[in-house]
Amino acid sequence: MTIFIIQVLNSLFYAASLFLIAAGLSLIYGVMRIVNLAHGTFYALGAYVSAWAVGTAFGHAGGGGWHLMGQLLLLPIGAIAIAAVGAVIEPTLLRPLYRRPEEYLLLITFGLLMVLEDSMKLIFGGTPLSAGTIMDAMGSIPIGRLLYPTYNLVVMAVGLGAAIGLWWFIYRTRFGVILRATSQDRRMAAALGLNVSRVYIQAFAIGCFMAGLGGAVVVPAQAAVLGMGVDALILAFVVVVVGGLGSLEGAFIGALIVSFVRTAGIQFFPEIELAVLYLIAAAVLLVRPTGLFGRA
Amino acid sequence: MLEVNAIDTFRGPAHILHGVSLSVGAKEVVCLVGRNGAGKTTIIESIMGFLPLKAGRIVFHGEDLTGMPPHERAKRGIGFSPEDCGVFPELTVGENLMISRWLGEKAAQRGNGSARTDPETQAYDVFPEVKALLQRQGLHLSGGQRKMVAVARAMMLSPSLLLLDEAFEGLAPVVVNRFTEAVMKIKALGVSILMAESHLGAASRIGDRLYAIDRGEIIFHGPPKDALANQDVVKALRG
Amino acid sequence: MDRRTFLNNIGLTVGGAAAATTMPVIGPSVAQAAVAPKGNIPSTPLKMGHMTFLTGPAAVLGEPSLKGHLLAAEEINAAGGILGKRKIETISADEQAGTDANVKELRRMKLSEKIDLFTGVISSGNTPALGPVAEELSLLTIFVDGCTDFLWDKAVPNPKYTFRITNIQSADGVTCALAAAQTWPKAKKIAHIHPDYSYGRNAFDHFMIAYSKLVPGAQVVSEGWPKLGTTDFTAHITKTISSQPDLIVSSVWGGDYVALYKQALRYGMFKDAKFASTIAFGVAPHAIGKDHPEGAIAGVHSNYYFTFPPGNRWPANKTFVEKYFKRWNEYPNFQSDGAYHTLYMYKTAIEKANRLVGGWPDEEAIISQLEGMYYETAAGYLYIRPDNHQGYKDAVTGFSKNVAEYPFQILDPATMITIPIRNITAPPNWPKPGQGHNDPTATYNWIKETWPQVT
Amino acid sequence: MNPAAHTEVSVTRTSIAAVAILIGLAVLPYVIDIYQVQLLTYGLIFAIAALGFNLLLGSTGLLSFGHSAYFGVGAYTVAFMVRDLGTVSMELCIIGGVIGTTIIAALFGYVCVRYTRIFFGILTLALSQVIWSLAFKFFWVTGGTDGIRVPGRGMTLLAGLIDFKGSGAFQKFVFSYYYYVLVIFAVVAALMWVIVHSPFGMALKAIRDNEVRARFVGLSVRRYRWFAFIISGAFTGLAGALWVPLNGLTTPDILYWPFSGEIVFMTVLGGFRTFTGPIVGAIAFNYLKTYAVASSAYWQLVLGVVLVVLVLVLPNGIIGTAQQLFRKLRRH
Amino acid sequence: MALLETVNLKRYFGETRAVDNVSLTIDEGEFVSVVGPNGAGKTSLCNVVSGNLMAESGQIMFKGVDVTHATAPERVKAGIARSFQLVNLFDDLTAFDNVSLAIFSRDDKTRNLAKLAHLDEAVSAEADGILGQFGLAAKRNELARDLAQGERKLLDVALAYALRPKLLFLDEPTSGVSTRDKGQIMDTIAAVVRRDRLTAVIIEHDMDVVFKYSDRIVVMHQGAVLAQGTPDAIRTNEQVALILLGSSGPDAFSRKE
Repeated sequence: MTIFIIQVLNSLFYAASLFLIAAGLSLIYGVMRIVNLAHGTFYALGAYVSAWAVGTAFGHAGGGGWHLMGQLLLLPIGAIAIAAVGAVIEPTLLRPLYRRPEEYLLLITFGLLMVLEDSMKLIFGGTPLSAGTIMDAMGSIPIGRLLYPTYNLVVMAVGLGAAIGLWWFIYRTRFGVILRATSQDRRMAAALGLNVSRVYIQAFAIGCFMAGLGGAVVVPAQAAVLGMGVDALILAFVVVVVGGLGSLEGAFIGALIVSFVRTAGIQFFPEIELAVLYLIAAAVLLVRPTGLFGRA
Repeated sequence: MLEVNAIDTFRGPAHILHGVSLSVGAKEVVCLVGRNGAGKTTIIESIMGFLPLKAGRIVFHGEDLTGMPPHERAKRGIGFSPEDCGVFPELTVGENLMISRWLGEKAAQRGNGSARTDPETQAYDVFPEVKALLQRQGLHLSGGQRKMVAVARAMMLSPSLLLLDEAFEGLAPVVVNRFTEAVMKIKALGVSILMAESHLGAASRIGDRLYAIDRGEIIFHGPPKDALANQDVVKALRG
Repeated sequence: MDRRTFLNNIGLTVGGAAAATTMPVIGPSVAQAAVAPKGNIPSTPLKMGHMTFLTGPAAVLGEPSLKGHLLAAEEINAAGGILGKRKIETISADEQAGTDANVKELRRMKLSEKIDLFTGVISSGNTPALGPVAEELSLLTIFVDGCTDFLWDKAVPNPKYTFRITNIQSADGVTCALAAAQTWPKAKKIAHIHPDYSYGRNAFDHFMIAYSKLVPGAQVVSEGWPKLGTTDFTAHITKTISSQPDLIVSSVWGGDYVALYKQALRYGMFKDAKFASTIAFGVAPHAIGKDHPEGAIAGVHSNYYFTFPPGNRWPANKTFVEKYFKRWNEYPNFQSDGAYHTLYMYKTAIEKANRLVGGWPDEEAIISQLEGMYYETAAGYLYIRPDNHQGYKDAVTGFSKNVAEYPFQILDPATMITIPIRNITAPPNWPKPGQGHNDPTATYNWIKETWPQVT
Repeated sequence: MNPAAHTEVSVTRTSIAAVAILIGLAVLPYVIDIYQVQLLTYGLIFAIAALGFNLLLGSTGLLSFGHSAYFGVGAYTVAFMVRDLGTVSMELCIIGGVIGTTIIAALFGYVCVRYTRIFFGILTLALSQVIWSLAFKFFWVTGGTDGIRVPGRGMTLLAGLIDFKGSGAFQKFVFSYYYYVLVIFAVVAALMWVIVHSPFGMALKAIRDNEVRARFVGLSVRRYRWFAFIISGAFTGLAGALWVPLNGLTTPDILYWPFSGEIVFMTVLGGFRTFTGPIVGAIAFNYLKTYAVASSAYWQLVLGVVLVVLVLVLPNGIIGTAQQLFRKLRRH
Repeated sequence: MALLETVNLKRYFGETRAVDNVSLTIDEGEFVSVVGPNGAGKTSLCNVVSGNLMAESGQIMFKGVDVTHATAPERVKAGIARSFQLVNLFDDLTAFDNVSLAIFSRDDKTRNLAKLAHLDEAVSAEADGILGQFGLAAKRNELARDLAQGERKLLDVALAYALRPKLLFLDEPTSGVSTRDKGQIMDTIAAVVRRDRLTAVIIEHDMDVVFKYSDRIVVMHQGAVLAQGTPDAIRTNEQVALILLGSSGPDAFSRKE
């Protein structure tokens, strides 16, 4: 039973970071019809920036209290930095391509992926960066006879908070209405006085922020390593393919499905834990090619 | 108030408008009549800023709009209801209206909007039917309701000029009358209207002045009764 | 036969007694450089290709390899080069680019850059790909690692140009199993976490075959096969704990291992079960924190750890560690030792060949000197078996411990376990897979067929 | 743009140009060293893959982001044949590889052509990753990340007429294999050229231009797309089959989605709106990547910058841009 | 004999009745015009008959065969061809290739992928012939996108014509072209149709054209057939005049003359 609870918690923990990545991917697609192949790399970049910030400011001086508070407060720097990167990339690299066939947008994000992957190597070096001091400082809580890291609960809270926040933001605020209006009819939105260019920058930056946040919250629990972005992207793809591209609910449900299937795969089919995920995605595609919540 | 000066517009490689000039005065209803594909929509979209001009100028309230992006034009008080209505399908009617309401506030602050009390009351005044639809999704509106929402939404901007593209198209005769009434009401509020209409009869009933378009050129301009009497216009409109 | 007798027969010793016995006193090999070379030696530089993980999670294992290589090259160049004339120039390549890219790069190094020696390589997925290519290209190659049995069993069954100097991979699993059986003979329920590729499979197979010979009734209660490069092990850890094992065995390595043990700590994985790893401390020593659980069997790929043999008994190690620390401000790992001594063995082979034939020796001559070479490395004596070109030295593992002198956890030199390698590897001419058996390796089959089941 | 050049296909002129280029390529190995020969062989193989890919992108207007699957299936089929059936004849391997790929392409294509645009791209990508994960995870069948070795010198060419034993086998193999690939490339390029300019190819372009009207001249759009998909997959699979012995082994890397991206990259680099674009692009990309990898640890950065600049500045690729320049020059 | 027969054909868009219980018979060899105000359902009718839209209910019989559920390509093969109101061409192909493609498709030669299209002399000759008939011979090698509007209209019709249909459905073949070109286009189309004894249904606004060429006129209003009959009968139908012109009277249609 305890094990079951912990595996559920593990799945939720995994789902939280996956949701953050996939929601950003879906949001950007929903508003701008861009399939951002560099999205996983934004996630990795977020992890690096946060780990670097925490490491630079606090070194390996662990310890609790103020140190911990400071480190936790530093974490979101990754997300903010990536949002800034997004706000620069959209108007410079993507905007010139909106009039061209969408293939070019896909390609330029692929180019961006390669550039950013190596930029990380260049800036942060080959050794993994970690903000593990945060995890250590927060310790573990006992569940039954076992332990569970307290910090993982923080990640879940952030994931859930982000889901609720994003939902509220999109469905309950002025900007959300504007965002949805722009995604549905960009011309009409402009005719009503919306500055579509600005909305696009904002939407792209928010999507990037989500990816960066995913990286930032995960880095204390794991580490920022090269190649994590490419792996994350493909998992986020599985999530949005299952959930439906462009749908927030889809990203949420998709992230849960993928995480639980992954955990079940590890627990019960260790030999094919990875293949199970893709098989699920393929099965959903065969039955509902637009995903569970998607619209063609 | 609005001056369109010898504009040339292309759609992709196709040269649609050839030196079109027209004007709309204050509190005036002006109709553009012409057959499908004559260039009415192109004129309206040029004024709104969706299509770049190859030549000519558009001046609104003495300000040159040429090269200005659409949202800036909207903020200066040009309301727009396109042929397909452009109602956001996945937003509620209320949200559809709110968008221009917020932006209308800004337009009003700039002082270019017509000096009116509350655009919301007035929009509902023109189409009280819309009030009952506020919670409904754009997707689930009928053709007539959609047209109403589109016009009401444009009114929320506190515009001084309303561009209506084929406002009567596809409406049942009863609804057409309802719209004629609405246009009159809007005019009475002091808003100018430039509307594209393919039906000469309807246009001549509503319009103060009339421009006839054929093959991207203005072939006639004057009061409606002159248009009805002009064989060239009648012929061009029929075929 | 009982376990104790068997382990004694096999030569397993705890605490470094073995190192003392296998230590004939010979002068340092550097002394030989003083002899003037015979014949005409060209002064063109010698080109070396060194391929290792420079990026990615494996870089913590790979960077020390390049550092070891460069240190040796710098020393040799400072002394005037090989045979006093030829200096070493090194082209490095990033193994992280992927196997296909590595194959292409090896061909480019030989065909386009015309390198004289190819060395390095860490992943055991890569050597079986690169070995045949090196043979095809007639390129003298000394792999530092990439230690899979498969290289000599299948990929290059009759090597001519390729050598390898780290201990063979099967020794990893077997050493770990013997050490565990010696230390915790009552552990029956075994949980495994291994990376999902040949190294992990090999470790699993060899651990289990050896361990089940020594501990009757041993059974696998859990398996986890994370992909190489995994950063989230939480589900694997929970699964492992849920099986309530007596002993957890892992061959996860490099950056992945650091992530694994840190996450495992927070889940309390080390609380109730013993832990044995084939390669936990194989990374650059400073990558392991003080928070690592103490008393775990933390393998070094059964090769070398810088605290052992202790300097008072084996000066070669003391000198090497000092030189390495002075140059790189960190401690060497087994890759550093391997890469460093690879170059010196190559140099020695050339010098010997030169004394025999004069002039710059051709590759045949160098190869014949390398075959059967017996060389003093920091890890003890290394012997290159002529039949399969594999380097053999005593297999080593040990127990993790925090000490005051180092800011990271080390292997306790007082409790190091050594096993003569010949006692845990299939003898020459033992049938290879496909020759009458289909076991994973010759050694696996040899253990299965010849080791007694202890009672 | 000179419209006549656009459609009127001069068979004679094209043949003369093609033969001239082929003669040039045939002489090349006597001029350049064996390493360059080997690189060029890789380039020609990728050119076949890109030609196949471009039947979908250029002619049919569908962007596949999962062509690694067909390249990889071709490669793995050959590897299985060599390892498990002991096949040594390259011709048998090619036939097997192409058949294997055709089956997979027919299966995947049937699902994918229900969609167009970005959904098509994502669907192809997702399906290709299923194959990748299987190759990656089914260790006991595929060798996992270790892959399967298929040494070129173990193969025989031309039904056993040419084999490679003894010393210098590799050099001999590369030399012969270059000509082997060159001939296949010539045949395949000619074949593709005919397909593109056949009534079938014309129908594909018509569908690309205007799907609705295509239906109203009587074309079953989905079926044509499916056939194009299968042919495209088969060509790419052929390239995969040819690639294995040259590379000496196959690993899941060639099934992973970034390799699909590289195929797209090659095609766009050369220019996907022209027939020769993918060929030039593939060869150029192969050189670019090889030298980027060799000269810098930051080779991805180099490739990425090239791609970004390409998309922003030269969307028509090398050949497309060259044609534009040529036309401009002629006009002046 | 009835070539095309629709029985209670129905297609709504939400609350809009695009095609509302239309029962219509087109006889072989007839030249029928469909007229009606914008939004009357003319184009929708064309879409339902040609297979661009599926009928919600009702039946379409062509040559005595039920084609209600046939796909568009199947209907083309059966012999129904159409043109489009908003020109619908293969813009990146030349005029010649546009027509050739239609011929290849008609002859099922588009399955051929082993022969160069331009070496099929029969098709080339026919395509050139058709381009000539439609006065487009000089534009043979121009890309469709580079043609003038009138030429594009003609090419659109030529494409439908090249399919050698039994029934040619032309949706406003003269819309968007100048009055001068209009007569020329209609003359060209009429000549071709008459000569080949094609059955043609033409959607048209220009009553001059309609009266001049039609054997029969069908008037649609709000998705339904309001009236049908010979040009003379329609000319004098007051209800029709009111719907089409917004005014009635004995000379409603000729007043503009």
